[in-house]
This record gives sequence, structure tokens and C-alpha cells, in this order.
Amino acid sequence: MLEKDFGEVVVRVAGSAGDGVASFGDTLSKLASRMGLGLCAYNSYQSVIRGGFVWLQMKISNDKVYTHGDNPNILVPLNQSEYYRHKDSVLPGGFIVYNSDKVKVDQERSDVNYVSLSLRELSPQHSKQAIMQNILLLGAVVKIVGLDSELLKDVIRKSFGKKNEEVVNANIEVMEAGYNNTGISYDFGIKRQDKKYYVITGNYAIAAGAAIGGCKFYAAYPMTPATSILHWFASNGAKYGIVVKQFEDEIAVVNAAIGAGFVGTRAMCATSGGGFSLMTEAIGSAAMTETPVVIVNSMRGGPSTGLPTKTEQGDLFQALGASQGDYPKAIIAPKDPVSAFYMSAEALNIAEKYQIPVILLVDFLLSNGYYGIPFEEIDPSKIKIERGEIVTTLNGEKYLRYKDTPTGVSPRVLPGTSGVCYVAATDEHDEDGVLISDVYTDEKKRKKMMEKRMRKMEYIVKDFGLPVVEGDDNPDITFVGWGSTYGVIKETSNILRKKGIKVNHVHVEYVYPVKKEIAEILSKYKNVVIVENNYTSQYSKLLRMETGYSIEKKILKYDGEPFTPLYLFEESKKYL
Amino acid sequence: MLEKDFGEVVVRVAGSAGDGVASFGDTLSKLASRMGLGLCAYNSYQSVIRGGFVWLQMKISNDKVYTHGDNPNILVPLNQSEYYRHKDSVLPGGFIVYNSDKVKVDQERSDVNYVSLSLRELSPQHSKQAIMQNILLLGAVVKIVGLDSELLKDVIRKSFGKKNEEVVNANIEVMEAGYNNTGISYDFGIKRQDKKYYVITGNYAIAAGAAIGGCKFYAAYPMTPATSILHWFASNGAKYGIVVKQFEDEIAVVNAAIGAGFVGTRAMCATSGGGFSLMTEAIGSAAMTETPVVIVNSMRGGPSTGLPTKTEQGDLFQALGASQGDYPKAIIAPKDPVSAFYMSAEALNIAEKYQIPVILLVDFLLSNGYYGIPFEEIDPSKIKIERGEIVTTLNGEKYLRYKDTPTGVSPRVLPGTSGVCYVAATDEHDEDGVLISDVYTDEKKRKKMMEKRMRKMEYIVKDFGLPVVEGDDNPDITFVGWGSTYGVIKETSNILRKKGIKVNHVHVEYVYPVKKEIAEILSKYKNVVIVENNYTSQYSKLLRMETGYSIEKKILKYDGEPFTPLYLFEESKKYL
Amino acid sequence: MQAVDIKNFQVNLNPTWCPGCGDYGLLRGLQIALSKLSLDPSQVVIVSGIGCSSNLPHFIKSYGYHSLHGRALPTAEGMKMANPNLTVIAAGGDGDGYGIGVGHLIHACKRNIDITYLVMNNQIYGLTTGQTSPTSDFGSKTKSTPEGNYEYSFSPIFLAISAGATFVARTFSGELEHMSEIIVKAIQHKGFALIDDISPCVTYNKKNTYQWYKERIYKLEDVGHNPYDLSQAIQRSTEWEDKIPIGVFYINQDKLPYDQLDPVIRQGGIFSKPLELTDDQKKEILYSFL
Amino acid sequence: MQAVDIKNFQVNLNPTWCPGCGDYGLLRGLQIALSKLSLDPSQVVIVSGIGCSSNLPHFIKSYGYHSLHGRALPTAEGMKMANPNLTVIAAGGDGDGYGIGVGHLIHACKRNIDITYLVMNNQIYGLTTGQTSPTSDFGSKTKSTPEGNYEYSFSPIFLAISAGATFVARTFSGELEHMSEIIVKAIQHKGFALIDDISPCVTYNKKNTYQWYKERIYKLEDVGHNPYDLSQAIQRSTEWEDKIPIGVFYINQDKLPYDQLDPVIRQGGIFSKPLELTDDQKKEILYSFL
Ligand SMILES: Cc1ncc(C[n+]2csc(CCOP(=O)(O)OP(=O)(O)O)c2C)c(N)n1
Ligand SMILES: Cc1ncc(C[n+]2csc(CCOP(=O)(O)OP(=O)(O)O)c2C)c(N)n1
Ligand code: SF4
Ligand code: SF4
Ligand SMILES: [Mg+2]
Ligand SMILES: [Mg+2]
Repeated sequence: MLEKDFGEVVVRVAGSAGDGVASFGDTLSKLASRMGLGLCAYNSYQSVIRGGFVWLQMKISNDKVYTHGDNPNILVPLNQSEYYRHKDSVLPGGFIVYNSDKVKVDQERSDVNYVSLSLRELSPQHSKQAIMQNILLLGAVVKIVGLDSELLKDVIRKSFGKKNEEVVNANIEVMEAGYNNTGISYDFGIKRQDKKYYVITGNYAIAAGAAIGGCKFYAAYPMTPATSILHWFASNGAKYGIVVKQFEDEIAVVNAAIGAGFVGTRAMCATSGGGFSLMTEAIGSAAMTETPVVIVNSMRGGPSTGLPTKTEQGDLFQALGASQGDYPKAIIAPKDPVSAFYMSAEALNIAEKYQIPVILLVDFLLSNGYYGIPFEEIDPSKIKIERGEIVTTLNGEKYLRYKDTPTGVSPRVLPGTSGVCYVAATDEHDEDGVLISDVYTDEKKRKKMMEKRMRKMEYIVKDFGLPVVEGDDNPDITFVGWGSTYGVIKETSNILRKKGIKVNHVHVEYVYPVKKEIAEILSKYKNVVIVENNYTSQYSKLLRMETGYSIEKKILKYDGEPFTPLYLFEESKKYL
Repeated sequence: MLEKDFGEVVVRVAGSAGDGVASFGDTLSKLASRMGLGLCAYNSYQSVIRGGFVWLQMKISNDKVYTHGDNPNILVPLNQSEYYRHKDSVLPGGFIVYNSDKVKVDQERSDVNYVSLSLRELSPQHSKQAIMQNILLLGAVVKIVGLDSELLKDVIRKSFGKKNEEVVNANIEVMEAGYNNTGISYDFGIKRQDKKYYVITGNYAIAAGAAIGGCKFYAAYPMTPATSILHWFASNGAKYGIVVKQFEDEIAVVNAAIGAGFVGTRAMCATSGGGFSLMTEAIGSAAMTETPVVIVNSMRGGPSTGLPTKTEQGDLFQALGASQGDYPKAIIAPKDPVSAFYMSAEALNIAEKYQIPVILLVDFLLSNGYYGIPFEEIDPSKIKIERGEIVTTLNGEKYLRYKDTPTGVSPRVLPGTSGVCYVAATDEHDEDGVLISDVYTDEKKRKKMMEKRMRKMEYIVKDFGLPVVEGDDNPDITFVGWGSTYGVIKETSNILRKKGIKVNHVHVEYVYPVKKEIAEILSKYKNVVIVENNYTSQYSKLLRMETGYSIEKKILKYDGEPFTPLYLFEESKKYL
Repeated sequence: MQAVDIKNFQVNLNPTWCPGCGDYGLLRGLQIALSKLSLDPSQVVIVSGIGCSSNLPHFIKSYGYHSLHGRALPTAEGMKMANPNLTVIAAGGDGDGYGIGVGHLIHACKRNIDITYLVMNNQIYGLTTGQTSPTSDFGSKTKSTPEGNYEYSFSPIFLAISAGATFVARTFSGELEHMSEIIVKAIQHKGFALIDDISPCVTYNKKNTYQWYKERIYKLEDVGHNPYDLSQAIQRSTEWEDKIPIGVFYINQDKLPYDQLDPVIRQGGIFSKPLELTDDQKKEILYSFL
Repeated sequence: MQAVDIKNFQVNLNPTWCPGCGDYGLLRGLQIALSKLSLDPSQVVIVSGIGCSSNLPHFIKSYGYHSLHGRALPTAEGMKMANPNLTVIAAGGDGDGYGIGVGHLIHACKRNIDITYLVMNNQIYGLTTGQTSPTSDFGSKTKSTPEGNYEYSFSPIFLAISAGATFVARTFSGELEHMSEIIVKAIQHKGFALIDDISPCVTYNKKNTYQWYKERIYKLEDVGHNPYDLSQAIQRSTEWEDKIPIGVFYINQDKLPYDQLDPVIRQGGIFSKPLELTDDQKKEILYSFL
């Protein structure tokens, strides 16, 4: 018996970089979503271009899926070493599907089914193209799970396009060889559903949300795991009138984005921790000149170059401590691709409304994971562009760029507006923009300007939403998470519930400034456990520092890989 | 009657940049210290080279002095506008000493004494050299206070050196004209003392401490308020075999220091917040490659370019959040120049012993203030160079650069040592230095290496000293401070004591990792007030986040100028 | 040229520079040039870094952005890309532009973006009270090199040409008419223009004084220099100690500026377009994820 | 030259580069050069940045420091200044050295510090899966410029010469003997040496392939090039699309390296000296504050 829920299946494909692990996943995800199935995939790859140990795991289900699951029902090892590395992970009753030209099976397990296919035998004319084994084995998987092979042909046709008829035919041929020569199948309960899904990564959701949210300037310097945002904009920007530019480094990136923001454009840029380090000086400067800018930081395993292709939530304090001095900023961390879509646009709104830098904090897992998102959950009409106060005509009154107002926000006049001129400076300045650092630092003026800027924080925090609170009343355990751990906490909660445990889940997306209500909410529960993908439990530190509320129970992971439901389930036992 | 303690006097000289305010202070400080008097001076200058409103204030006393005091007994306005700006600050019974060629006295106060001298009349041959008014007025001040004019001649001779006999004579002449034509004096109770003082700024103390502490590589890019450390090393380095280099930017600076540290030199660099931002990426990298490096951050008014020549303690969170990910580091903040001297050397020891980046956090006030330090408080023999474990010969066993040890510290072999070769990488690596990020990120190895590095923190915190605790039993009020506020809290405490209030003072110098004992110490007191020169009370946040201990009562200042005793006294009333 | 009144570019604030500072010259030369060009101050943005020289935007009427040390160029590039209708001028010191910011300079030259960059070169770090800069002469005694500078200086002119700048000139703060003419040409030039302005620091650079420069300076136009000839330009660019040429070293009109190559910027930039996409565009984006 | 066994520089770890990657060539060429020079591996430090090419130190026996993206040079400079007895070699990619790190390159050239810098130039960002680099040709289609690169590429050779480098050469990963001879000369050269190695990326650069290069490459020594002549060097440095010269472009022996000018480094550096000052020195320091 498979230890899995009926109606879902977990497939793992493992190989080396260059073996086509990602495209195997890509094709499978397209097939699944076109069958109306939910899915979630995680690609555990390495920081080399060829070689290295790579595996991709996808959970496919009749319903929406939140994580890539734990141990697989089906393993597809693309070479010998990956066979050894992963064979023990397969659940009892599961399948190991392999190309016998490349993988020799030994140390056989008696509790799994071996499905052996030979590319050389089944499709001699294509056996020279190593990559063809993937489609062969995919055909077998489709057969085992009972997915729709006709639809798969369609997907293949779409992928390779009309121009490559020969390639399309070859792929279909080999796929069918795999499909037809697999004599075994299993009823996972997977059935075509009448649902529509987008298949999207967190990064694409950010890009799409920003584009729809009015981003018109995107600057970047490539850095994993943020790079695919650049790729999206580079391929799509021109269509939507978005200037897209790769600069010489992250310092140029963020300063250019600030320049673009200063002249009145909605500007965004993205990087990971190392590049973010280089951006910090300018982030503080945007707060000082009160220029809107959005910086996406997609976190990876740290410190330093660290684990470039692994996940971690270790950069919260970096975001918090970015640049010298006290200044207003916002840090938000979407919990999944749907949130990423909306919050990316919201970040642009917050930035313009409050004229501050906004940091959108995501991580490798969310950025590069593939998620099936039900159609109705992404509604572009919900995105409203809010620019804050922009003055275009002045009725003779003297314009003060940094007017001291009750909210701390001073209406903007954009450069190019005639009849007005001002200078925005990173030095301390008075309401009119004139420096107070050079001739005489009037202490009262300085105090006023500092308070004006910091006052924004009171209003931002009011705009912020409360955390997501889900689950049972009178919970035996309360999980607290932030960012990408939402899915795994949700699935783990369900596992626990099946064991009769009452669980609730408080998930924070609006990270900084901290809403004091979070502490109030948590203090109602008796057994609060924080779940973080880092070593020092950065969020619980932030919460304690801002509210005094302590979370003493912690489940932390910092080995590069994301949490999985069973892992979290096991870890949570110590608090039950 | 002067509201000052007997045995001390406060002199303020005010002018524009270029008027020679600093050299007036310099000469006076030399005279005072040679008379065995204590002193402390603060130079409130602006971020322009000429013009701007500059004032320097010095407190001189029969005893050691901790701050530059509040309102002056004697004001020396060097021009008309500064006369107006400062005249009301003079204490009743005090003196305004001016050159009547440049300053016209009106809006006269009846409670102060006006001492008018004319350079043109008294020394017509030097009246073209505007700068000569300073020595004239200094002569007058010396007369009023009853300082030793013969000694002052000596100081003048030393300052200008033998080569400039003409200049020396001119200065002595004019000084005597001022001295002899001042018909008034006052018994401040200042008397020659049988004490020896160094006159030193915080920055010079850092430089001297580092040089004596074995620093052999100093790199920098100029940035106020850290620049004078570079100037000290540039003038003195070669004598002591120290390589001193100004690089093209702060990124080069810190990476070069790391490179120097890697090959086995003790390396230091210094900057302020903006430059520190640029250094953060490399700071994390030093932790990852386990390379010792010391970074001095002298804080100034922020955010961004902010107030380049003003003081603030606003960069604590920047230091804390420097670079991505979790990694070991130490942050220490000397309380005065004596501490700066020892802690600068200690920073080099910590860095080498634990193979980590160490951040020495000071601020404008401490960096550039002049302090008279009693001779016996600075004892170079107390500085011991501790390098941690360095292996020079291997007995055939395989050397593991990143050996997992109980303390997390792995003995170093320095490049150039024959028979060994290894690679230090900013990517995650195993004990032997081989990357684990590229081919296969073994989760167990990663976890082990992360824990190895972070384990150092447990030992560092044990090495750290407890905070300074001074004052009365059963205090009515307990002040908590860190860094440069030590002096002002000490003086304020004495003012309060004179009013019959029991005060104690807990001062933190070892900032991070946080010693939990600090919370225990504080929780014994009933009325705890934190004093910080920043907006958000960064230290109390850090303390709460690390220990859960909350300080609710705060006295914060963020207007660019440092606390003064009376200011702090007034502010503390709300908690009494 | 039909000039507007120079008053259009004057503000009610005295520069904070030392009396005699060369930066007064550049300020004046720039004001003359902008008035010669009859520009509307509200269509001009001047972006600077940090340094004495970088305080310039405060002393001239136009929009201004006083950015970070070394970061004037990328900030200016973002502005130009977002709103190419603006006349974008970057300004700063030699430390700012050739020291910490030289990477951006190289790439701005390479990118050939239509910005005029004015470097007030005083061969010293002024605002930080006198340390070595990348253009400090070999052997110069400064606060950071009290025994003399052990680095050879480079020629920013040579460097900019090698990186691909299409208009490279030198001016002198003691020659305003000459300077303003060159600034006019630089602003009119379509592409990246570097002007290395010799702007003496009277307070901290006691070697390279007005006098020192005056003894050495000559005009390229007086010696029949052809700015369209790369090898002539390079040869002149390395002249220093004995003779110092001012004028236009190099012009290259073969390369299009970045802002005319990029398909979005070319269309007048994004500034004038509505931020919101059409419903069809939104759908297209989402459907690409099906 | 009396060469030691190349095995001295080999390690028990297979490079992680794609089969056919040009970086194998440079690795081999460097190993040959080091063995020709009979160096002791423990007296060599190789410092790299981040990129496919920057993984090199792991595949060669010597001390190594795999630093940050773009920061190989300043790290290497700190090492050389602290211990000038070491042979310090910096290595990395075109993105690393000419993109994010170009400011350091310019200043290292200017400083003329005795380091050999090997840039594996594949005209692409390899490790991040194929974006435009500063040497990507105009019009190149990459992941960040799917419609073609709108920037003109620059010549790193030209740039380094203009910044003051005293040894500037180009090698090709397909010509190992030629390469290793040039690396030998570069290491022997006293001063900063840049070697721009053409090192094809077989995975992401589909334009500039081995074939493409082979059709264009010629050797400077075959055409009688005089590397001591600046103007010849510059002229050759700008050749590309049609003909690509390899060999030594430029040598300047008139400038002393930084490490021989600085009074402390010149004396064999600080490395060999005791850290502790004498009691007299300590007193002298403190008495200066009296
Ligand atoms: C990141 C950073 N590092 C250092 C400084 C300090 N700083 C301010 S101006 C300046 C150099 C000024 O020299 P230059 O650019 O030549 O301008 P000048 O004052 O000579 O006109 C420096 C180093 C800074 N503001 N920011
Ligand atoms: C500060 C920073 N920004 C970005 C990156 C991501 N990154 C890693 S390698 C690389 C570029 C590699 O290109 P190149 O230097 O040409 O080396 P190649 O891989 O082509 O050999 C980039 C951008 C990084 N590691 N650090
Ligand atoms: S210090 Fe030099 S550059 Fe700065 S304002 Fe004065 S003269 Fe000008
Ligand atoms: S991606 Fe290119 S540069 Fe990187 S290893 Fe492969 S061939 Fe070499
Ligand atoms: Mg300068
Ligand atoms: Mg490359």
C-alpha cells in the first residue's frame, strides 16, 4: 500500500545538470495542468552548469497542491549514481522507472516495482540522443499514473513548435514507445478535473504582478535565484513598454532604479543577498531623498556566496539592517505565488505612496518552484495602481519638496514639471531641499526632518494586512511562519489533523514595520512554534524586539533544502 | 556667580571653517595638558571646507574630564555672526573675548564680562593675517583663567618648530599682547597639577592601539569621521613597518584587508556607514572563508550621506545585519579613548582567535573629540598579541583547513607554508575546503559546517567582558548606555547625586554577541533608562531581541549633536 | 545661437566652496552653456555624487539629484532611460568619477548613453580634506601619501576613449568662454560626453595651482587637432606634466546612443505612457502561464 | 627553462566545467606555465571571483582564495602587499573582471602591482546561464538581450593599456603552447599583467564558438608586432570581428611596480617581520600624544 493520500502522486526525476531534469518536469507540469490537476514542483539543482546531482520532484493531485511532498511514489533515475542516491527514498509499493541502457539495477528492493525500458531497443534510431531517454521514461510515468498521453502529444507539439516537425515526431514516437511498453500501472486516483490552472514560478508571478502593477523600469544584474525575473522582463518588457536593462553591477542597478523612480517611473530591481549587500547604501539614500523604489531579494543559502542554488530565509536581518542610520522602509514577504503576484504590485504602490524603498523578500523555493495556481486565484483587476500624491500644477504657492506633513509624506512634483525646480539630496536637508549639513546643522530642523520621515512608518503599518490565521479553535499547537513556508505548514497541519491534533497556523506576510497585533494574536495560544528556514530564527527575533513577545519553541532548518511536510511533522512531535 | 564646579572652566570658540577654530583648540589643549589638567573637547563643524558655522568647546579641569560640558564660561566668537549665535549661551558671570576689529558688540548682556582686544591696535604689523586674532584671543583666555603663559610659549615653539623662528616669534608676540592687555581675570580654581595627560582623539587611540596590537596592514578610503585614522597611519605606518594604502573604494579596501589577513597579516580598515554598506558583502565572505579582519565603523548622522560631520549611534543594526545569511561576527563599542586604545588591539585578537570579522563601532563624538587621558590609564604592556592557533609544521597528517572542532575554530596554515595547499572559498565547503555547493549539496555536511561556524559565537561571548557597572546601591535611577555616551552619563550621574538622587550606570562595550548577564544585571534595578544617540533605540531593541529584557524608558537624541550633561539631566527628570 | 537670460539658471543661494575654488568656474560655464542652449530649467536634471564639486546642483536652477559618492552616473542613466526628453547632466569630482565611480564611467562610455558628464578634476579629494585621487600626480604629497603618491596617474581622457565614449573633452575653470562652448557641444552631442574640467582646489592641492596649470595649458584647436582621428586623440590624451591640452579630444559620430537603440526608450521613453496595461495585455501575460 | 613536473600542480578533483569548455585550456596552460617556471605550489596563491571560470583555484594545486564576484583583484592586491614573496595570480571571467569588477581592474592597472590577472573571456555570463557580458558583441542574443545587445563591446586590451597596465596580452584556450609561454612572461613581468584568454563557452555562447574564433585568430608575433610601441598596441587592440590578434600587445618596462615603490612592501613586506613593536616604538607612539 502506498502511504500517500488517494488522488495524488509524487514523481521524482534525478540526474546531472544537462540531463534535462528541468525539461522533464516542465513537460510533466504542462500535462498535469492541462488535465486540470494541481501541482507543485521543486528543482534541487547545483551551482554547476554540467554534472552535479540534480533532482526535481513534483506532486500532482486532483486538488491544489502546496508543496512538492516528501518521498516519491515514482523515481526516474537518469543515471547510475542517481539511482543509488535516490532508490531508498521511494515509498513502498512505488516505482523505479529507468532506461536500462544507462542504469543497471542492483541492490534491488523487494517492495518497489522496477520498470525497465531500453532506449536502444525501443527506439534504435534515437538512441544516440541521450536526452531522448527522458521522453521515453515520461511516457512510462504517464502510463503508470494513468495520465492522458494524447494530451501529452499536444504538449510536445506546443513545446517544440511548428517549425520542428521532425523533432516533434521523434519525441512523440519515443514517448509512445515508453507508454506502450510499460505493462504496469497503479490507481493513484488521479483523474482529469474540470479546473484551470496557471503553472507559474514565484519569480514569474513577481514579474507579472509588477508588469500589471505598472512597473515601467526593470533593472537587474543576474543572480540566482532572482535571475528568471530578468529573463521574463527581457523577453516581455518591450511588448508592454517596459525599459529593461542589465547593468554592470548591483550598485548601478539600484541607483538606476532610483533615478528612474525620481523622474516618475515605477521602478523595480531584483537580486539575491550578495547583490543586495551592494545595494544597501542606495536603499538608505532612496529613503533620504524620498524616492520610491522596489527591491526584490530572493534569498538563497548563505552566508556569502554560500549555496547559490539552495533555499534559506536567512536575509531578514540584512534587509532590516540595510544601510546606516534610522529610516523608513517596508519589508514584505509573500507566502506563495498568488501573494507574490499581488504583493509585487502592492510593493510598487507602497513605494510610491510613502516614497520609500520597499523590499520584497522571497527565497529560492518560492522563486523557482513551479506551482499550479487555480485560474480564479489570479485576478488582475484586483491590482490597482496607487501613486500617492503627485502635484502637476501649482497655484502660485511656494512648493516645498519635503514639506513636513501629518503623515510625513510630502506631495511630489516630478522633474520636467515646469515652473518648479528642486534638488533632492542624500545629505540632510530642510523642507525646501536645501542642505542643512553644510553651513549650519540647525538641531531643530534636523529633528523635524528625521521625525517627518520616520512618521511614515506609523501609517505604513496601519495599511499592512494582518497575518493569515487558519485552522482549528483551541489548537494543541500553533505554527508561526513567514514567506515561503506557508505551503509546507499548511500540509503539515493537515497531516497532524489526521492524527487528531488541533492545529492552527499564523502566517506573516507584512514583515516590517511589525504589526503589534501579531503579538496579541499569538498570545492567545498556548503552544506556539515558529518554523523558519534559517539558523537563528530571525523572524522570532524581530517579533520579540518589536513587540516583546517571545516564541521559545522553534523548528529551524538550514541545510539548504526546504522543509517537507513529513520532516516538519516529525520535528513538531517534540512540541506535542 | 558661575554655576560651574570650582576647579573647572568651559571655553567655547566659534567661527567659520577656515577661521582656525580647531587649531585654537589644539593649542589650548596642549597647554592645559602640560599644566597637568584634564580636558575634553568637541568640535562641532560642518560639511564644508570654508564657511559654515563651526564651534569648538573644551572643558578644562583639575581632574580628569569626561565631556565637553554644557554652556561655556568663556566664549570666543571669531566673527560677528557667531557672536550673535552663541552669546546667549555664556553662563552668567562669564566672559566674551573678542577682536573688536572683527566683532562689534551690541545687544549687550549685563551679566557677562566683555573683553575687547583689537589686533589692529595691539599688533598692527600682524593685523593683515586674520588667523593671528586667534593667538591674541587665546592670550586673553589664558590670562582670564590664570593659565601659564610661559608654558604656552613653549607649546607655540613646539607647534611651529625650529625652522619657523619668525612665525614662532610673531605668535608669541601677539599672544603676549593679548595676555598683557587683558585686565580682568577670575579664580576658576584651576591650578597646575602634578599629573601627566595624553591628549588624544578616539581615532588616534584606535590607530595607536592597533599599531601596538600588531596591525601590519591598514587600508582605507577617506570618509568622515574615520579619516583621521588613515591620516595617522599614513604619517606613521612606515616607521612601524605597517603597509598603509588608500584604495579606490571601500569594496577594494575591505577585500584587500581580507586578502592581507588571509596570508597571515593583522589587517584593519575603517570607514563610516556609507562605506560600511559597501563593505558588507565582503564582511560576510570573511566569516565564510574564516579570515580575520577588523572593520572600524565610525558612525555619523544618518541616514545616507546624512550629517557627515555630526554624531549619532545609528548604525548598530547595520553592523548586525551586514551581509546575507547567519554567520559569526563580533561587534564591540569602546566607551572612551582608553577603551578605544585597548579594544582596537583586542579586536585584532578576537578576529584572529576566532577567524571572524570584528566590527569596532565608534562615532563622530568619540572619533574626533579630544580627551586628556591620565598617563597611567594607557599602558601598552597590557596589550598582548593573541593570534589563535596557527600551524606551521605538519607531522604527516592530512591538514583540514576547516576541521570541525569543539570550538568551531580550525587551526590555520598560512599560505606560503610548504607541504600544504588549500582553497578558501566563499561558497559553502567541507572541512577540506572542497565546495559542497557545486556538485552535490550534502545536507548533513552543510549542517555540520554551518554549526561549526556558528559555534564560535558561544565562545566569543564567554570571552567578552561584563558591562561596566558604576554607582550607588539601591539606585533611584539606572542609566544604560553603550559606546561614546559613557562620559556624559557619568557626569550627569554626578549632577543627579548632588541633588540627592542615587544613580547607577550600566555601560555596555561588548555589544554582540549579547551577554545574557546584562539582562540579569538590569533586572535587579527598578528604574532603568536607556540613553542612546539615535531615533529607534537600537541597543534596547538588540537587548530585547537577544534576552527578552525590555527597557521601556528611553532618552534618545538624534539631532546631530551629542548629549551634554545638563541636557541629559533635564531629560532624566521625567523618570524621577 | 539664441541665448536666454543666464538668470534663468541662477538661484538665491551662495555656493559653499572656498573662495577661488575652480568649481565656481564650472558652475558659471555651465550656466552660460545652458542659457546659450536656451534650455528650460525644468527640463534639465543635474545629478551629482558626493564631494565639494558634487554640491553643484544646489547652486544652479534646474531639477537636481545629489546622490551618493560615485553614483551620479547610474542614477543619471536611470533618469535618461525613463525620461529621454530630459537633458540629463551628471557632475562631480575626480574622486567621485575616476576613483570610486570609475566602473560606472567605463560602462556609461561603453553604453554611449546620451548624458553629459562634467568632472571637476582638482587632482585631490577636497571635501575629505585632501587625500590622493586617481589623477593626483605621481609623487604628490597628500594627507594619505605624506611621503608622495606611489601610483602613476591615468588620463581620464584616454580611459574614456578606450571605453567607447563618443565625445571627450577637457576644459579649464579659468577659461569660461572656451568651457561654455564645449559644454554646449557636449550637450548637443547625441551620446555619452565626458568633460574633464580642470578645476583647481585652492585649499588642499598646493601643487596643481592655477598658476601651474596656466603655465602648461594650450588649446587643441590652436594646434590643428582633428578630434575625429582616434590616434591623434590618444596621443594628445596622454600629454600632461609639460603641456596640458584643453579642448575637444575626440568625437565619434558612428555609434548610436543607447537611448536610440533600445526599442522602448527610442519611442520617447516610458514616461509619457500610461502605467496601466490594457486588459488584453494583462490577459496575454497571464495566458502565457497556461 | 628547467621545468618541474606538471603533476606538482594537479589535484585529485575533476573540474566541474562542461565538456569542451575553454576554461580547461586555461587551467592546463597555467599548469604548464607554473611548471615551466619551476614554482613551488605553496608559494603560489590563486585568487578568483565568482563564475564558472572562477572555480579554477579548486582544480589546481596551490593556495587558493575563491572570493566574491568581481573582487578577485583587490583581494589579490592585499595578499601581494602583505606578502610580496608570494606569486599572486588572479583569475576569473569577463563578467567578473570587466563587468562588476572593472573599477578594480582599472585601478590595479594604474597601480601596476605585480599580479598576473587571467581573464577567461567567453563573452557571456556562464554560471548564471547566459546573459550579456561587457565583451558580448553588439547585437548578440542572450537571455538578457533576446532581441540583441544594444551596447557596443569594448576591448579589454585597449582599456587596460589606457589605465596603465604594463603587460597586456591575449591568449586562446585552443592554443596551449602559445598560451603557456605568454603566462610565463606575464608572471615574470614585474608589474601588473593582464591576459585576456579567449575561452569559449560551449553551452551558452552559440555565436562566438571555437570555430568562429579559429577563423579569425592570428598571432601578433607573426605580423611583426612591436609590443613596446604604444600606438601599434592600441591599433591592434581594437581589431575584432574580422581578425582577432593573440599574443603580447603591450609591454612597458619604464614603470616600477607598486610593490617596489612602497617603502614597507619594498623591504620584503610585513609578513616576515614580528608583529609586536619594540618598547621604544610603543613609547614613541604614545609620547606623540603628549
Ligand atoms: C561611500 C563613500 N565613501 C566615502 C565618502 C566620503 N567622501 C565624500 S567626498 C569624497 C571625495 C571627494 O573627492 P572628489 O570626488 O574629487 O570631490 P572634490 O571634493 O575634490 O570636489 C569622499 C571620499 C562618501 N561620502 N561615501
Ligand atoms: C554580487 C554578485 N552578483 C551576482 C552574482 C551572480 N553571478 C555569479 S557568476 C556571475 C557571472 C559570471 O560570468 P563570468 O564572470 O563571465 O564567468 P563565467 O561563468 O562566464 O566563466 C554572476 C553574475 C554574484 N555571485 N555576486
Ligand atoms: S576644498 Fe578645494 S575643492 Fe573643496 S571647495 Fe575648497 S577649493 Fe574647492
Ligand atoms: S557554461 Fe560555459 S563557461 Fe560555464 S562551464 Fe559550461 S562551457 Fe564553460
Ligand atoms: Mg577632487
Ligand atoms: Mg564569462
